[in-house]
Amino acid sequence: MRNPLATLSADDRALLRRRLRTPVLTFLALLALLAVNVTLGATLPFAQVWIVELLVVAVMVSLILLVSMEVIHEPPLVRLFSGLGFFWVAIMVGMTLTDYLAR
Amino acid sequence: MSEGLADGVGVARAGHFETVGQQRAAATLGIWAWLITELLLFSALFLVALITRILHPEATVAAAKHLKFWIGATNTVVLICSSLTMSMAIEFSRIGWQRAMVRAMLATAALGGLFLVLKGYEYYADWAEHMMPFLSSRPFALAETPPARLFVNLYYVATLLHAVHLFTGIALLLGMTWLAAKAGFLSRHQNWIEVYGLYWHFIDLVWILAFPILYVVNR
Amino acid sequence: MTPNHAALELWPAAVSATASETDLLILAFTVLTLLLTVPVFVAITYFALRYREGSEADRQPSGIRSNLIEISWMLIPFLLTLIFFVWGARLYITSRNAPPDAMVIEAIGRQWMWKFQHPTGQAEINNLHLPIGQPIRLHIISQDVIHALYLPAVRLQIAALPDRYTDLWFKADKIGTYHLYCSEYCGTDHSVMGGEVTFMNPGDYQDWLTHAGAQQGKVAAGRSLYEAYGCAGCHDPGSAVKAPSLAGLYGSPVKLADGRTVTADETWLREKILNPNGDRLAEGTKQVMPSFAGRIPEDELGRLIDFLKSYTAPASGKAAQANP
Amino acid sequence: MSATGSVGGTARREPHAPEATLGRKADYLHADSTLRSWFLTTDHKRIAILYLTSITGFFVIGAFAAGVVRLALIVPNGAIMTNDTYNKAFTIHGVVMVWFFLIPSIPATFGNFLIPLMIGAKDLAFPKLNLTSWYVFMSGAFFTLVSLVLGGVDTGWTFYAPLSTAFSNTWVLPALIGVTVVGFSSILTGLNFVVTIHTMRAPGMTWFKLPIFVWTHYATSLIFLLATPVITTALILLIMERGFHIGVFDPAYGGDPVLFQHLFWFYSHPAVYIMVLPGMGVISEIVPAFAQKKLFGYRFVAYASIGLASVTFFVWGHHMFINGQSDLASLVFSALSFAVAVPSAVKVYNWTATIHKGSLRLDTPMLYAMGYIGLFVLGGLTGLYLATLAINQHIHATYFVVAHFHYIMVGGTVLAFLGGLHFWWPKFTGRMYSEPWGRVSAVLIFIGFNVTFFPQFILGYLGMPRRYATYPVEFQLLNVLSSAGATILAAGYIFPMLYLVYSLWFGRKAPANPWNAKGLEWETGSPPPKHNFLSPPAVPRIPYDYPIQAQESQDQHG
Repeated sequence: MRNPLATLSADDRALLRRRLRTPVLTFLALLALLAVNVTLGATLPFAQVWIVELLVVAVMVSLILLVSMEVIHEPPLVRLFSGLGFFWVAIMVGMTLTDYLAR
Repeated sequence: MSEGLADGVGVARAGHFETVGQQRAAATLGIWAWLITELLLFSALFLVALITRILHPEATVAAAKHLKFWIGATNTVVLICSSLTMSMAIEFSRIGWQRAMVRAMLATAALGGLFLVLKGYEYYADWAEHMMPFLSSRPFALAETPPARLFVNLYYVATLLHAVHLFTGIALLLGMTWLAAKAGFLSRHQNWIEVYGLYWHFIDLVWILAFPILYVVNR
Repeated sequence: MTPNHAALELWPAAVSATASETDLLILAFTVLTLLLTVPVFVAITYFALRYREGSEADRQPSGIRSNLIEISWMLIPFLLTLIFFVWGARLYITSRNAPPDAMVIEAIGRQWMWKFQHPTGQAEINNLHLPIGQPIRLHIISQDVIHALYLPAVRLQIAALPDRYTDLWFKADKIGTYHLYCSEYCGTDHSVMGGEVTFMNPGDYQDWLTHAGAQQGKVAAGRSLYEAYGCAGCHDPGSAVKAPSLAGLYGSPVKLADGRTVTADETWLREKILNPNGDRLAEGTKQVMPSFAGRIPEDELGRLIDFLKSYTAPASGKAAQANP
Repeated sequence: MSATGSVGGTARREPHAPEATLGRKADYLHADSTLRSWFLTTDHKRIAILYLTSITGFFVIGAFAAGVVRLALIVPNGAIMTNDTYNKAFTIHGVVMVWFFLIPSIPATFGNFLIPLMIGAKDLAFPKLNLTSWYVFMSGAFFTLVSLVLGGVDTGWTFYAPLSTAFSNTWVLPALIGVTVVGFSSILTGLNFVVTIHTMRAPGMTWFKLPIFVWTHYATSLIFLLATPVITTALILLIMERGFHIGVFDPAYGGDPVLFQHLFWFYSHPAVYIMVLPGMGVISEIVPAFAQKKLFGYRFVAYASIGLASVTFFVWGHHMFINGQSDLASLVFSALSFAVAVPSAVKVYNWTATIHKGSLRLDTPMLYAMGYIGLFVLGGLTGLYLATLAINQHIHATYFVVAHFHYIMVGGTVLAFLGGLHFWWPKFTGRMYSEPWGRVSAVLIFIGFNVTFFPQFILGYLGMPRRYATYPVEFQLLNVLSSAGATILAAGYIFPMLYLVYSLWFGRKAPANPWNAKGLEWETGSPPPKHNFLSPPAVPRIPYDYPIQAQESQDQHG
């Protein structure tokens, strides 16, 4: 099979670069963040490290939602929907914890 | 999306819609509504993990230490790669590069398959380590801390449910790739790729959540 | 209705101060309910008659600002009911915090019986005898599924959980015998899982502990053996094996496979436990019971037979003799 | 997706409704009559009829089980049937009525049929998904029926662990699978409605021109989407625990069965509003139509629907006050439960105010609506008794609870269902039912219902626990009364089945708008043509544009 890039014109290469810049950058950012978490998980540098780990996860999740899933480019309704589920998870977890943390 | 679609790329209107814009908006909203339900489905399991951790911290940590951390991490990398190839497929579909799109989709499916293979190997390793408490024929490695099996069981339910989603996703993706390789697909059903891409990214997102919740924070 | 049926009471007996206050709360809430519902019922009926199609009625808009009305009928009923939240919550908190000097009764729920153990060691099954004028704390757990102990006379109930203890406390101030129920659905004989709670004067309670309680204790010990040796697994109603029920068996005639009839006395019961598949077999059942010869010590055998002697058919549908 | 996405290449851009020429006589019922055209239809109206037929079947099964329960309770000592039979009867009654009748009842039938008509669309956004949801529903029903045929289930519809996972010897697994599967059908229906209401409204049909029926269905659909997945997970965990010993609730290993109850009620409390809200929508259509008057406080009623759907997610713990939940949780859940009173009061008082100075016709649908308002008020307020902590400690799990939720479910949802069925029957079938018979049954059902369930409030207060196969003799009088009421109620249910079916062939042909009602569904034929409207419907100036309009303040133009 031929190298697909070899047949591309200069215009196409520019187009490709423009189109793939965001996905590739996101990809690299996600890998970097994962590396942070894996390092923290493997070394356990201090007791409350899980807080940092969860913060890193929150950043990864927002990155996927906003950039990979293109929520920032969507109309307000879709943005609302993308956040709605998380809000409801917060209700479920929060209200359940009023039981478990107070037993 | 930041840029419009190339010429000859678009969506054929179905009879009950008034405009193509309406049809695209409906499809996008529909998949987001579905993703909300997926999020809540998995979050209920994450909630159970949290409560198990609160009720039995030591046993949960003991069980989590037995999970195959490095396989989990590798699998996360695999899924992040598949997210990239899926994003590429979407971009190719928008600029009308059908062949590149099909290849990116096949790569995505292959990465998904790799994830499942690694997951299968992980289950095998769990089996070898006597980490399957539900098998009456193999005594549980952590039998002296009974609550450990709660977390281990939850790990199986959560990862199996995710694997089922991934398996379904791969099957759908392959079916769609077969259709997408035909001439004229991009002029009629370009938004299928976009809609499917959202699903794939979301399965990825669920794993991005599941990996730390199961493997990392309880270590 | 047959004449010996207990009469229907329209207000259940309340034997503690908390129970009486709960009644008051319910009555007050009922007054509020009437205040809120009767106007609606009357209005609907009146409007339906007054404004029927074709009737001569003024249908001119009244011109009242509707936002004001809306907000008033949103908030007024809500604020009124909030009074009841506060009242109910206060009462609830009282009923959740037992005084430290409460007498502790251990309660164990299992499918389908309650076992109560008094601080002095006496135990009883399904029924409970308690002194009045003293705080009582029931310390409750379940051996299998979730049950709930419900004592209507003190207006309280609480789940019996399989994994941790729950508490129920009250201070009765009236003597009498009242119902005791399981109120969390727990399987086949859920409705039979209960008995009576008897509140007694402290002196009578001491008396009961030394006489009937001790006897009850022996029976309860036999019942534990009945469970421990697995008799219940086959002989209790609802078991998969469908072995004959032993309730009420003692002293009754038993038809044997060879046509004879014997009375189920101590000797026969003893023989059937030790050597179930020997002679004098009962009619109509398969001989699948294992022999207990050499597996059950003589003193335990005696207690088991004592239990069988006192074991009567479950008291379903039996009325509690309310005794105010 | 931005608007630029819509300029895509080969989209066909025909003018509106070219199908109108395909044959004006062919309404959706007669367009095609093969079996295949029914079972593979993607027409929302036909799917609604498929649902209507199937849920009627389940209603009959559930009602039969209820009859068995009421029969058993005529005597206190359980002489009529064994405890196991009784337990299975009430479990079947609960499972079938909740999951196979009440939850799909109004949304999957009336909602399916009417939402596209009311918003002026040709169909739901995803017609194939709509058909899929019916097949998913039927496969869930299949599993549940399998469990019933094999010997039944005895866990109660709540499936509490560990009774359901480890102790029950009945066919729990197929029932669990059936209920899990049926949840997906709810999700698909809800998803379809949400997307349809957002994207398929006719030009000019703004949110505040939508009938309240559409608003309540929107709220219901949000609950479908946000609550149902959680019970799916909870049930999957039960299935794994019972079927494969992969359990997380098992107390033998330190698991907490109360956690199952949290997940269960996170869905099942909002599910109450899945059953109630669509009924409120139906009543909000019937009352203005039969008073010939604009709905009072339209915007408040609309917002109250969304309010109810949101508040309902914060109160589930009031089902668990005595179940070992922490005192803090009980206090929080109790306090929040009182907030439900606000939007409920908005609804009830606005309906009452709508009747005020109207021009009333007391036809069958209106009789049901008036019955609904009265019974719903009682059911709702008795719910506040149960939300009051100290009262709950006494009447939790007694017949008071049974009476309370039957006032909501039967007095509310079933009456609204029957009211709506009569109201839109001409639209569904093109035939008029017999009005005298309709009124007789409505009155019969109202009386039968109250005789059946009012005594249960007293029984509960006297302390009779629910789910009891045998009970103390002093409760017999009230139980016999209740069973007697159930026979009246049964008669009230049988009449409509007979005269409605009769009307299919012998009923008078219905005009397009027999009630002189407002709303786009009345602008098209009875029954509607295959693609709903022959010409694009004119969206009205305001919703509920009835002759009599209460003068409302300026900011209340809606």
